Amino acid sequence: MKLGILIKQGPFTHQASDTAYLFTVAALAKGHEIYRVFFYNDGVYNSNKLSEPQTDDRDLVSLWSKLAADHNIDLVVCVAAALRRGIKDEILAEGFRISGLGQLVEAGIQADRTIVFGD
Amino acid sequence: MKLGILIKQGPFTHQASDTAYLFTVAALAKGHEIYRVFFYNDGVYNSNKLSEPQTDDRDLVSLWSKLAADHNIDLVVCVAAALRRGIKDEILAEGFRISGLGQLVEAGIQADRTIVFGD
Amino acid sequence: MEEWEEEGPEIVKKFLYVNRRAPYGTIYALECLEVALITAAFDQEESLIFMDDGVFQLKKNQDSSDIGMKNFSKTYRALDDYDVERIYVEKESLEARGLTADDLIIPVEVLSSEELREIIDKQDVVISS
Amino acid sequence: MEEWEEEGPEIVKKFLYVNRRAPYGTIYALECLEVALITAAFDQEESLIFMDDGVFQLKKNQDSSDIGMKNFSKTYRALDDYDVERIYVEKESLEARGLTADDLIIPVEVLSSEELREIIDKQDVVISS
Amino acid sequence: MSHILHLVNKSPTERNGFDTCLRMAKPGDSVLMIEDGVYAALANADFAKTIIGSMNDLSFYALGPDITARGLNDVPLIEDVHVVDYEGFVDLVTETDVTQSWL
Amino acid sequence: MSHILHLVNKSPTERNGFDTCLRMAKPGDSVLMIEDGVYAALANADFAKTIIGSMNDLSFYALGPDITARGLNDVPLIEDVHVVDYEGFVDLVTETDVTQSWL
Repeated sequence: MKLGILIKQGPFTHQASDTAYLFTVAALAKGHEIYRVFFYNDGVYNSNKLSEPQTDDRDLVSLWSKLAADHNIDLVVCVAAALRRGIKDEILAEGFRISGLGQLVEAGIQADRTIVFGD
Repeated sequence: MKLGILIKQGPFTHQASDTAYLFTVAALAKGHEIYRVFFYNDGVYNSNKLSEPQTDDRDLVSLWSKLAADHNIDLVVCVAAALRRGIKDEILAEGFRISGLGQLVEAGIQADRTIVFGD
Repeated sequence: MEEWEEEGPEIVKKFLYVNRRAPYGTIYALECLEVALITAAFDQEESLIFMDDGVFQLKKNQDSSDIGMKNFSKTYRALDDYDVERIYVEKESLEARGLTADDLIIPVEVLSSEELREIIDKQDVVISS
Repeated sequence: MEEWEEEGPEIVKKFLYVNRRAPYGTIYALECLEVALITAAFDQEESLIFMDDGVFQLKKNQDSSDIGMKNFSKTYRALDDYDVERIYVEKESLEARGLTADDLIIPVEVLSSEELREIIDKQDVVISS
Repeated sequence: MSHILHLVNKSPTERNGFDTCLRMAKPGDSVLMIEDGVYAALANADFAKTIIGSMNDLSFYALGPDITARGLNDVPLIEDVHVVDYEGFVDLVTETDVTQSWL
Repeated sequence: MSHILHLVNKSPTERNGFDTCLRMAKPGDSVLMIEDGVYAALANADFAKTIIGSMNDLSFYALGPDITARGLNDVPLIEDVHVVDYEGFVDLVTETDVTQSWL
């Protein structure tokens, strides 16, 4: 099945991105396709490559980047939400791209299920 | 009176930083001293100079920078909270400095009142 | 406004945006409205629900000049220009807050929880703000 | 650990940290514990209150390995090493959640709302997590 | 005994902060509603009876700019909830002994 | 009629999401507790009666890794709340028609 994922919170402060990540990994393991992961609201902070967690903590930015590389997943950061929060190409981690909100709607249209993770 | 301010949320997503800013302006207008504004949790995002709000919206990062310059206010961003969230010197706005959590405790000791703004 | 795929697909789905949060205290109301407006360009069957504190988003006479934030409440009127006409407000939520439809900035359909449940039951994509 | 002012002032204030949030769902529990530990280095009179969902922070037997997050619950034990001994849990909050002091990872003083109110009344600086 | 200023910034119908604040505040304390906390001042809302029930023990204030932003100027607010501006907020902080935010 | 999977990620004692979910879910729907939502599965908590009262109409699930993380394995959970792992979460999403998050 084709799944679309919406992430509305950044890493660390809320569990949303953690849960979405583990859900995505499990969906891939079960043979589903991830049509797109869309980062909105504070979710755009997941793409900040300057993020440097403590060594004994998970590194969600890198985990998303690696998952995108390994499984060719489309990670889209909303441009409007990103601009106001200061997420720009110069600090964008590998595997993420910045694009419009229409990409979220299009994912809703194309995916068989849309799952929302937030606060 | 000497006031210490703690801000626990970033700009835009929660009103905390807006309220803290207007409170600080009012306190200064009444002749009080702002001992320090400490940015913790997602509050560290207030110091991201890449933030670019829509032209008809307020620009909290710049507002804090300007307030600091005009009134010589100490804006301290917690290093631990900032590191994991990817706030580093290279994207730090004018007037902010990154330092340890002890600066929050010290503000609590030195200020006559500590006021917390968050979610 | 953002860019979007010009060559929209033929599929028409039922999109529902669920608004349960008050405006200004958090940005969710504003950013959800932005998605709702973009969605209108995709020729999908779009609905909005306002329930719990979400009904406060539509309160008329908002004036945010003294809190320095953008007043986006008039933008709800643009939904009509974009032919987004399925706008539902939960009766129980309004009543618990002492409000009526007359207090709202746009015309809406006020439905009971029971009726809203049937609206929710018809959707393909449900996005919470 | 962070750096802090070595030359601490002579003032001794009563610092209270109020924890009302569950762990893991949000980072507030963890980041508040970090402040509480730093505060211990300043020779202030420090207290911690756990109430509402904050009592869940102290639930023993936490094991976060399957959610990928850091298990910081054992760090509460460090409070004792730093001589932070005023740790209060609201009785009503525990009871409403079906828990008792035996379910908690560290020894605490369980107080009624009424008694907690008196603790709150004595503070100089109150920081909510 | 210290005079505490309790800050509540969340709507009483979304979160439990207001209820906990009222449980923990002691007679003589003050409560200032800010941000979404000002919805607790609506006279015709169900929650009003809870505020009114605490009126003998506590003094209630609400931040005017937050009321106006949310369009609550044309609906009845609870009598004896004193509306203050940001300067009034500062005065409440300095005239009480401690400020506690119910986040 | 579609089979909806309701996701609740907040504790029922902090926010109103759980109550609203139960008000809006229709008989036959499923509810999955994730993140802080799993606290609603505590058998000895006051909120348990609300869940148990909805058991005839709704199927309840809870995410095991979130239960274990929070140390809830050594306290009684409500019977008939089915514990699933992330793969079970995925199955619930694909086996129902629509997923709705009560944020």
